Amino acid sequence: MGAITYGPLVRIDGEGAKTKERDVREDGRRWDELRPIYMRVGMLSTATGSGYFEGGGTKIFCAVHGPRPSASNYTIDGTMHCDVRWAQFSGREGAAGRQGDSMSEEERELSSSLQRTLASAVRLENYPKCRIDVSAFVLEDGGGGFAAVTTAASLALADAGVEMTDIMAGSTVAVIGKQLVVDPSAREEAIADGTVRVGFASQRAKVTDLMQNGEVDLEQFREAIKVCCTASAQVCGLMKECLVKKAKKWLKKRGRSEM
Amino acid sequence: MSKRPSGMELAKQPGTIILPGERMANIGDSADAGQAVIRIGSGVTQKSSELLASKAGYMRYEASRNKLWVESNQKRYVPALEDPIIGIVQDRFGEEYRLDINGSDTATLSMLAFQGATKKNRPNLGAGALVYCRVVRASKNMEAEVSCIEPGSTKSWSGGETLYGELQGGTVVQVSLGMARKLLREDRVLKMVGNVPFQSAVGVNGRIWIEAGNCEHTMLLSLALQKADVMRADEWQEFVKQLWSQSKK
Amino acid sequence: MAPPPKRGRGGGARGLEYISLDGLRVDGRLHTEVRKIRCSLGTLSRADGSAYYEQGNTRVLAAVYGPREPTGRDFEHDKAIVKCEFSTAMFASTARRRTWKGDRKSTAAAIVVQRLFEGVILLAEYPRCQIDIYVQVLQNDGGTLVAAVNAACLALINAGVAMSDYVVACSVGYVDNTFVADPNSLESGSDRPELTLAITPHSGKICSCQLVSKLADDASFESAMQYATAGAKQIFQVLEYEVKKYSLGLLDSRGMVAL
Amino acid sequence: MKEKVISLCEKNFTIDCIKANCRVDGRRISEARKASISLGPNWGFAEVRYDRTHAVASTTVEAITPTPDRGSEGSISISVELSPTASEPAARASLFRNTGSFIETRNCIESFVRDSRSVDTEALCVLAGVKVWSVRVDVHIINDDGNCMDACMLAVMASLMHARRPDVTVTGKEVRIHAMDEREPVPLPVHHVPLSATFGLFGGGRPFDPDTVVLDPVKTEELASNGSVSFAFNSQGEVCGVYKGGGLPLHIRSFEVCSKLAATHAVGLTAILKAALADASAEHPLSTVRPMLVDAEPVAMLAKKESEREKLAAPTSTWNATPVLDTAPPDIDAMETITRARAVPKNDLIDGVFEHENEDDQNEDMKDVGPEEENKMIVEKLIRSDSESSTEGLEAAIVPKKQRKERKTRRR
Amino acid sequence: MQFLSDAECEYIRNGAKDGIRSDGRAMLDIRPVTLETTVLPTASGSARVRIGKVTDILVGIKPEVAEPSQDFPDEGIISFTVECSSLASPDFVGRGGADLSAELGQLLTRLYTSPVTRELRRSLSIIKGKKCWILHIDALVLDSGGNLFGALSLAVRAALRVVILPRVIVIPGEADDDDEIEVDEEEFKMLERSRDAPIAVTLASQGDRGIYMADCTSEEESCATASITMGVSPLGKSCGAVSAGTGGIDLDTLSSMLKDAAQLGLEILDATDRFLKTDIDNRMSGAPIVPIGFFS
Repeated sequence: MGAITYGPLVRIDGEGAKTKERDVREDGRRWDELRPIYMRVGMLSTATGSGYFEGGGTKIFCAVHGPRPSASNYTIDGTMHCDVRWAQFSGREGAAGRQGDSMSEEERELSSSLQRTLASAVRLENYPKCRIDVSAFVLEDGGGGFAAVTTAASLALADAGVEMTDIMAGSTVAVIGKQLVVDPSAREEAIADGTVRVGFASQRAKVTDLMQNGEVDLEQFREAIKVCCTASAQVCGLMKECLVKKAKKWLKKRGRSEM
Repeated sequence: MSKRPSGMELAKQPGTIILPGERMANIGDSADAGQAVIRIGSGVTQKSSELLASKAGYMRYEASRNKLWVESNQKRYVPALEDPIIGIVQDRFGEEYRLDINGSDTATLSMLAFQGATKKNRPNLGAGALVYCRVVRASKNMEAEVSCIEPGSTKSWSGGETLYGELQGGTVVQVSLGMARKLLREDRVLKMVGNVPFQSAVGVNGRIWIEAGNCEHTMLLSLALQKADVMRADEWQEFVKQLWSQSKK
Repeated sequence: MAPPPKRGRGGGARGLEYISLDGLRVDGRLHTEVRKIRCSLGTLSRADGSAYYEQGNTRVLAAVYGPREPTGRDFEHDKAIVKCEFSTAMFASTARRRTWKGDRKSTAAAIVVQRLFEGVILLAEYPRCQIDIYVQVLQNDGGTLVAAVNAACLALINAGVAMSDYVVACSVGYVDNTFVADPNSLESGSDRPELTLAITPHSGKICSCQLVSKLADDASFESAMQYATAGAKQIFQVLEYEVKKYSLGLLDSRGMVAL
Repeated sequence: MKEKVISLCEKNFTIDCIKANCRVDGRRISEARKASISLGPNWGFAEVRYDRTHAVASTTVEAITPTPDRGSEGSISISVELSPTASEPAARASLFRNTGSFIETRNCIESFVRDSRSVDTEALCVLAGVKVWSVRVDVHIINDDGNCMDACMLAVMASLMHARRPDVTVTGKEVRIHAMDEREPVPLPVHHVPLSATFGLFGGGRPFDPDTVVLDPVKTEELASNGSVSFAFNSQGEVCGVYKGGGLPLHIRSFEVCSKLAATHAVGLTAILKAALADASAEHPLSTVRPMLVDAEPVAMLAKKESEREKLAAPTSTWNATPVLDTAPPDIDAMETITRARAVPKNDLIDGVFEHENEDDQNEDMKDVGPEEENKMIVEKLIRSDSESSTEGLEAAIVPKKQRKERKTRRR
Repeated sequence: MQFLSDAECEYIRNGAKDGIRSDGRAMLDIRPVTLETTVLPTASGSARVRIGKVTDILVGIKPEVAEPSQDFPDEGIISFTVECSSLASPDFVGRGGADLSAELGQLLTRLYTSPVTRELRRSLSIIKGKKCWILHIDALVLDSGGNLFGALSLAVRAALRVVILPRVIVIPGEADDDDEIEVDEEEFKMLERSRDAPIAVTLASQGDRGIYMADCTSEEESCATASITMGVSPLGKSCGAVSAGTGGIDLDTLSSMLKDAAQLGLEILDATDRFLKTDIDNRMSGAPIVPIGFFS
């Protein structure tokens, strides 16, 4: 089982010559600092692949089932179905009052957004007549929930051995006044004028998913996307490390220490 | 209990009504040499040395072929080899017609399975056409296959004299399977149905085709046949008699 | 800026005089007169045939897709099948009401339209085909079924589907002990008899007929039928003129009129 | 959902038969199957058979608090269910039962019963804004051998007529509902009884082909036909609803013919219903209430046989929400001749076939006349046959078995 | 989605590389737009937008007095319902259009919950925390020939510009909570702040670096690999953006796309505002307006 913990802080870059006092956030981070991240893969035994992501107050499980034969109609390419849900106790508004199994509008939108992001990297053409189910469950949402879902799902897909052209990570930047805040906490998200969320494919350096809420200046918007990409690239690095660690462990178990 | 030379001991008299789960016969010690083969038909299952009924109906035994079966009056047809049946063309798929045979599944009829049919000279059946045919392949895992070729006959389909083939005109009556078999076995019933000349074809899948030349007679015949299924024999005879006596001819 | 025309139901329309002393109805029509009709063919770009139809304040768009390959399994091998959907826009009447495509009234209307055209379209010409008729009510001022039938007929003509005849519908209401042709929403109430009739104008036969609530006897039923037939014939004149004009326009644009 | 398969032979045969004015089950084209109704033992339970078509209906009445916008009106709802036992496609599609023709039937029944105001919803009000009665009729089609529409309609009306609601006492703002065994239950306020007649349409489909309409089609005829048209009439001759969804375009004359036929048919059905009701109330163990009987106002053309029908008709009672106890008791002599309408044995078809055989000579020349004259003839015949045969048919349905046998022998 | 063969896609892509589109437009040109306001007598405000005679959207607004949400007591509510009529495509039959409808509705909600329109929402408040206007904005997609987002947001904005609300008189009650309101059906006012309303601009890329096009036809949409839809406020700010498609866009292209989208959005806003101004003036002065409606 591969797990990786990074903490307490991951720096994005060191170039900012900002004064220390102004840079400090509620939780003591600088504006451009990510929260400590803990990642783990393969902890769910029933799923083909699984990933767990924890960062700040955000905790997410993601499981991948498949590829398995598609029950419904015939498709040339494989199909992917994503299902993102917030736990009722996750602390996110709207999730608590939900009844039954029906998804909220937001969950539905995020599910299709996740599907788009992942489908850009998964080689569905190699899985004809198959379907891959990705289900993510947000245990706790302390801000940046959806970006983290992308990361966890990507980990789970890699763990399941699904062919992918890239590894994707998501990250969020909030715009508070004139300031760009990386990986905002739930409180920061609430007071932000606008948020920018990016899904980023690190190898191809492409933005696979973009979502902006609230109101953002054009220049800020463009800057925010860049910052998001940098942050995502860092998370991607950690993901790779986590996966390699797991692979090594697995090889060791079989008595092959080297590839 | 009579001991039969067949190596089988019947638990009940043939012809009695038997219910599912009842013991029909005991198979004797299989070690006995020179035993005849016991043929079991529909509605009979074997449990070690016992033969049990799995259907409700009359117990039948045919001593000449050492065959044991339950004759029941079900309405749904299960294809069995060599059964003459009447199918309705539903559709055509490539070189095959798909027939509704009043069974759980459809049956296929090759377009060339008519006597003397060739690629160029073969009947063209539309949807809804009635076909008299026989079952040539029946398996519980596959669609049944039927054919209109009568073994040993040399007539061509185009002459219109073959036994099997498309049925034109007239109408079709749906009766129970038991009734259909009875009609096939003893044609005295059909003789009793009416005093007008008519043609008929009996499919063991419960479809009986009749054609009496004019539609009033056909109608009366079809009524009589339908009622035959639900009336007692004497009641029915009375009914038929009335039917025809009240008719104009 | 002028306020939108207001049309309240006048306190249940109990105390309302439906027919004035000089024999005119609330909107100034004679009792045999239908509302003003405007229509045009080929309004939509993607449909194989489409028509816009306006009868007074009732406005309807109809589209025909087909004959096309069947979408479901329920096709017939010797003839085409007709499918119909009837939906009402949410802003169609003064009171905002959430309507679904599948609600009871819409399904009933859809079935009437479907059955009606099954009898008129030469289905045997199009084996293994499906013809879809979609009707969208934009504004509802009474007589939506009538408008739907007339619009669908125009759309079918526009799509070039073979029909044995035109179909023209007209309804008849019963207010103040008089029959009135083509009642508007004010004149047709749930507690008053209303007859909706669709005829084939050339042969004068009745394709479809619905009577709700009760009429005194046979004779009044027959006279209601006469009112409806007369109304339908008025409407037919307009439709025929429009179709001819449209066809002439087509021929003209292909340079065939000059030849 | 696909309908039952019907072969071309059957279809052509059905059509040929109709052309020859003898139908697949021996009826003439303007002859309906005999309806039999059995009611009870529970209030509001009705079972209707049209030969092999079989429908049951039950009515439940419940006191509810009304919605604010309709505080002084009760409600009536009708639900029609196609039981999976009804036919093979119904069983196959028991989860997906919203087939076109079924929805049509359902909408149609609802429109006929509700829009014609046959049940007075205002009279279902106990106390405005506090309590109203909610009436719900459930109809199940048990076996479908064609013309479910009429069978259901008859079942609904029979059920509504037979249904009772608990009695209530209103003191000030308080409503007390008495249990059924505490006080005599009260019939529902049924204003009039719309009953439908459905016709199968046959014809070439070309614009100038003559139409042939067939009353009360069986399943084979339904499958071979080109659409249908339903008329609802009450016994007073009022039109309570017409529904023709589409199908074969009909000539306006045929329409008129149908509507006349339907009007007389409704009178005949009403009489059967009435007899069944009288019978059921007489039998009901809890009932001391006199039966609620339909007042079958004769339509003009039936005037001839007025005297005969009077013998069958029980005395008029007024329709209102509470039972009228002070009107005269029913005519006992008349009641005795009425037995349960249910007792129609299987072979009563013989009656169906031959009852009108004697008239056939008169109908011989039918085939040769043009459509319009034919229609006229049908009407004339109808008027005639109604005065003779339909009452006779009616009698046949309600005369006890023993008597019938006598009649049969007599006829022979 | 229209189904396109590979050859057709290739044709569109190659054209795009040379800056040419199949209908002769340049990459950032938009098709002619027909805008008509106050088309529905049954709605308080309505608009119909057609793009190039193929995309057709009808929007009607109905106001209603309601209670404001607890989170924003001083704001009115704008609620959207988008319905894809089956007229536009047989795929929308039954629940078939539900996904697209939801997507379109979400975009509108995103656009109109951003702080850009906060003033507009505040102007819908009647009594803080007690009563406010709720605007039911119902949109109907009659015909879809590409660029639904753009057309829809334009139609909604135009309808909001012309919507009229009856004047509301607040009758002060004895206590603070007892204030009652009376709707004056004679006097109407327009929504001044509706000029803040944003529109959406969609740019689609066919997968080539630096190449993207505005106002796609449905053919172009079906061979686009990725697209960005951005809400542009009249001040040039971004107020909600989403991406679509699975292709992914590289950073430089994305950056220049956003810039162009904002600029294009401002141009469209400017043009429509000029039109709407004359349109409203004409209506106010009672000048005859030639309906273009379904008879143009």
